[in-house]
Amino acid sequence: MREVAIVSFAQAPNVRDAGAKNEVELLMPVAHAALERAGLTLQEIGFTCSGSSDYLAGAPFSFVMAIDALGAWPPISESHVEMDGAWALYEAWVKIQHGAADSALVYGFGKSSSGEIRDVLSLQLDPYYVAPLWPDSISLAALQARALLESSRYSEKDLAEVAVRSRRNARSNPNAQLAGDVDPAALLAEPYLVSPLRKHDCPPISDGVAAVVLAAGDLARRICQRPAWIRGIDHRIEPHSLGVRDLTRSPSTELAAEKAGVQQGPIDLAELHAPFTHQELILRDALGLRDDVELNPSGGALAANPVMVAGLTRIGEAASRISAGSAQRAVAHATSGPCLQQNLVCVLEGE
Amino acid sequence: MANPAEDVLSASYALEFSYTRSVGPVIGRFLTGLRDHRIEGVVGSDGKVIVPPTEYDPFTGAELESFVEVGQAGVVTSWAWMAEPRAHQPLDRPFAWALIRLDGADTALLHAVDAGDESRMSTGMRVKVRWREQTSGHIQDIACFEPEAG
Amino acid sequence: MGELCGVVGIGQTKYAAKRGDLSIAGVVREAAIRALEDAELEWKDIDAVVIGKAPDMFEGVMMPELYLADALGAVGKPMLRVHTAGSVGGSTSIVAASLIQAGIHDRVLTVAFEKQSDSNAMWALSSKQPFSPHINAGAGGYFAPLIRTYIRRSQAPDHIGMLVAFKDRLNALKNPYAHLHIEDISMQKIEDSFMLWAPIRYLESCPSSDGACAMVLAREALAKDAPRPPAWVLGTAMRTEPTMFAGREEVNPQAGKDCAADVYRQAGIENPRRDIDVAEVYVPFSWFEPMWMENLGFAEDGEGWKMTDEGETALDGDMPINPSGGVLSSNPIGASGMIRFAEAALQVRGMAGEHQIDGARVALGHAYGGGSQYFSMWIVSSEQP
Amino acid sequence: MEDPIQDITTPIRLDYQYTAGSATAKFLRGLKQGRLLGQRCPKCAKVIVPARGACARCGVATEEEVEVADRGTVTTFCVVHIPVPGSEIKPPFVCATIQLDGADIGCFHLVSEVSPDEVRAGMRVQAVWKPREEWDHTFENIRYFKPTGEPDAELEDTRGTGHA
Repeated sequence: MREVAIVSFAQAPNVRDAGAKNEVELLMPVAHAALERAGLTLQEIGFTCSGSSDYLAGAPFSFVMAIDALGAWPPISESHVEMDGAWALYEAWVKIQHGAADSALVYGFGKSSSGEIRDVLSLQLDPYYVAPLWPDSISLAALQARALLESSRYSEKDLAEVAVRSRRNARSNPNAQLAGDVDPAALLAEPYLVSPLRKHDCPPISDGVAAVVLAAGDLARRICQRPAWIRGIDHRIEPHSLGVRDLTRSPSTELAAEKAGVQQGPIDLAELHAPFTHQELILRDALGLRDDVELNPSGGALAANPVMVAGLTRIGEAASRISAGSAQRAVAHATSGPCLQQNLVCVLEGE
Repeated sequence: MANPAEDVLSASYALEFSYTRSVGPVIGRFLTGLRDHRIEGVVGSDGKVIVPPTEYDPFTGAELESFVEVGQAGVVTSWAWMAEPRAHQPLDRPFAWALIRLDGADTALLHAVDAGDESRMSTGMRVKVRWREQTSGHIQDIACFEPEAG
Repeated sequence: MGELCGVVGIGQTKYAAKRGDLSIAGVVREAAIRALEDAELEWKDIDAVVIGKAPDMFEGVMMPELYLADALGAVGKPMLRVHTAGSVGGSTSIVAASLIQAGIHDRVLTVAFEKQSDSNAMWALSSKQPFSPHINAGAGGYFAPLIRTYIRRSQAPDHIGMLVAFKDRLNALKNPYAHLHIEDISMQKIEDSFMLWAPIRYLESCPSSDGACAMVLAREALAKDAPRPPAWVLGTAMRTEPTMFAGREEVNPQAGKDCAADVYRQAGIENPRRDIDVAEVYVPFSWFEPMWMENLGFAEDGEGWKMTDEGETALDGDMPINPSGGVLSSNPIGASGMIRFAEAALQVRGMAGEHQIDGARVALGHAYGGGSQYFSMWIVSSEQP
Repeated sequence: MEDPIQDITTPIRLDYQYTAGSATAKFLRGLKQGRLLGQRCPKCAKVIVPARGACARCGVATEEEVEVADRGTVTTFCVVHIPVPGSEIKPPFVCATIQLDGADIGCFHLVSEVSPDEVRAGMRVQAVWKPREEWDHTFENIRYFKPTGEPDAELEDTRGTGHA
């Protein structure tokens, strides 16, 4: 395997509604900032890959215009996944492993504010048996949460404490939407949104963009003082039907973690893409994270959840902390699909 | 449609289409059953009965074609209380989304339970099908489920 | 550079306006099973799945790979979903190949599909986004002016487009999977067909199809041991340029030229016309054949139409283009690019049946999309490098 | 016993609030006042109409506003013989790429008041606006373009090679 590292990360402040800015206008400063921090121009980059969703934008081919933000002239070697940007990063990593590129620009973008995201995500479900009933994303998460609560592993208080920590951590994240000091007892006094989930258990609706630059070996060392090396990256998927899965566990995360080598060394921090409080608990168990691991120092997806971006942001946030020297070995995670159907795990290390 | 307060031009629009989906033999058999007030599952690679029937085994990918009829009542394995139903959802008054393992099935089906009040819901409770008055071979032929006891 | 990748299994559905006998999963499954059968493999032999399709709005399912995981035996495996507009079938094949070439997996299943009949292919027309600054006259309204520019510049005679359509429709009669089998096809019939976007006639346009194409790719050692001859991947390339900018050359786009140059370099091709035996090229409207002949370097600028006119692109010509009948004969949009790649592989494997080009050793698969701005290509060979 | 089920119908409706990008909004506001606004790229100096907020070639933001003429040159076109769903325009009609005077990029619009047979690349055309009271945030404020009667403009690209 080639040594590949994240050498730069940039993101836009996550906001409830980016208003007048369209995807191109949101992406342009972020993509250019990521390139600038890496000291590379687009033409020096070997491969570009992005993640986004047409249904989020409400229009087909929504990723095509995003190219306008880059300056793709002369033409560039480029690809796109209809998935979170974390999987775009995976495709770019593969390209570098192949030797077809030594560096890559990866970005994800999404304006969740354009549509009713709870309903939009219903279209991810089985089109014959489930989607015609329009169960929304929060209801499905609530089914999962109840299954977890009734397994006796966790209580509603444990869920609230995840939210409290997320918001506390987010105070130092200028790009977060939800930050502050909240009291778990006060949160638990709030009514249910979709029982057993309360508002604090659910992610905010966010518009956002994130970009990272990957580089191989010596190039990474030359352009970055402390590259965040990708020591392992893997992703796995589970069956689609919720009724055949054990929703209290995340076997795909367990498998991806094993393949990515999470347990081959001590983990300092984890950035987990858990849009719901109970999902962070499921993921923590699946990854086998010990209590001393710093969890979601950015605040995670509970502090800002730009759909199609939030997974890539987790990887970028973890890498930034390694590059800053505040962590040596980190795990970053991204999820896709209803109730954690598909999961990606990435292990990052400093030199 | 313009918002004069900011430099924003925004307008609402609907992405709207009625899709016509051919369903193939397995889904077709299940839906045909619903039309005739019958619920069928399919036997998976490990012998477990999957309801609603998947065309392919969720874990091995094998083609499945051995059907069995299952009961029209079963047990709630998890649920969520929808205090404020959204557009298109099966009921327009507060209801529960539930995963329901029908008698004779080994997996759960997702549908709505018309329980009236959250206090009547619990995991492990028994529910039964309420058929739509006119059935046509659609998952919505099951109008919803209702608590079995009263 | 990297592991060698071989195509060891290919499967296609019968393409049709509506596959009313199958669900969406049933469509992808039919192609995938045939690819596995060709490779004499089972689901458990596959390490990862890469799937591609065009916009989700065709089927009204967001990220359908989530629902298709079970049907493609992907549970417990990595699954990637690619979407690069019309070139997606090609890009998907390339992503799958790179998983082998990078040494990450031993065997990868790749599938591309479209089930356009679910929406009667009408999705784009049913809702119009507000504030679109341009006047929209459909896909043909975008591409027909480019064709007119080509004709004006090259001074190609009017019948070239019809000649391409005639040739591809004749070829399709030899391909059992092709959607359109027009038994009584003739130049006259094409000329008499309804004018859609002048100069594009109805029979010079692609249909809208349901269908899927699948391939099993394997690393060198496994491909060598495959039950049937593999197609070795000698090179892969993708290029993108923006849709609109001042001075953009849209008829003969730079991205296409750069993509071809890159893939030729990897495959050691110095003279494409001489070194490539057969090509499957993405031609959704007949006139794109001569346009791509120039873009791909098979002909000098302005001379592509002469290849068509002189019969060189026919089955028995010296540079056969689209022996399968091409996109003009089958067009499940998301799969159309992969079909080009797979048909190129079938040719060098000697398994193209009635539309086999004798002795084909090196073949090009080509796809493009968007406003002639996304390109993906691969070169496959019967001979292991 | 009726026939087995082969098809189902599933209606899908999603509501979106679409926001025009700020550059598109400026262009559309200009149209509402009967003006055609482009932007000049700070890097390559080309004028892009409709304004898009970016020069796609250079990948830089564009801010400098440039008003261009409502007349220009047809660079290429096609004759549409089938109805466009949702449109009131009756076929056959001419859909053309028109490079407005002062712009360096073409825009798509209709050409009318001329037989489709007579439309040609290089033809000079001018906008025919709807009555002022009907103007809104749309390019359709221009009903179509019609020939000016000026001599044809010479097009740069007749060599058949890319000039980009």
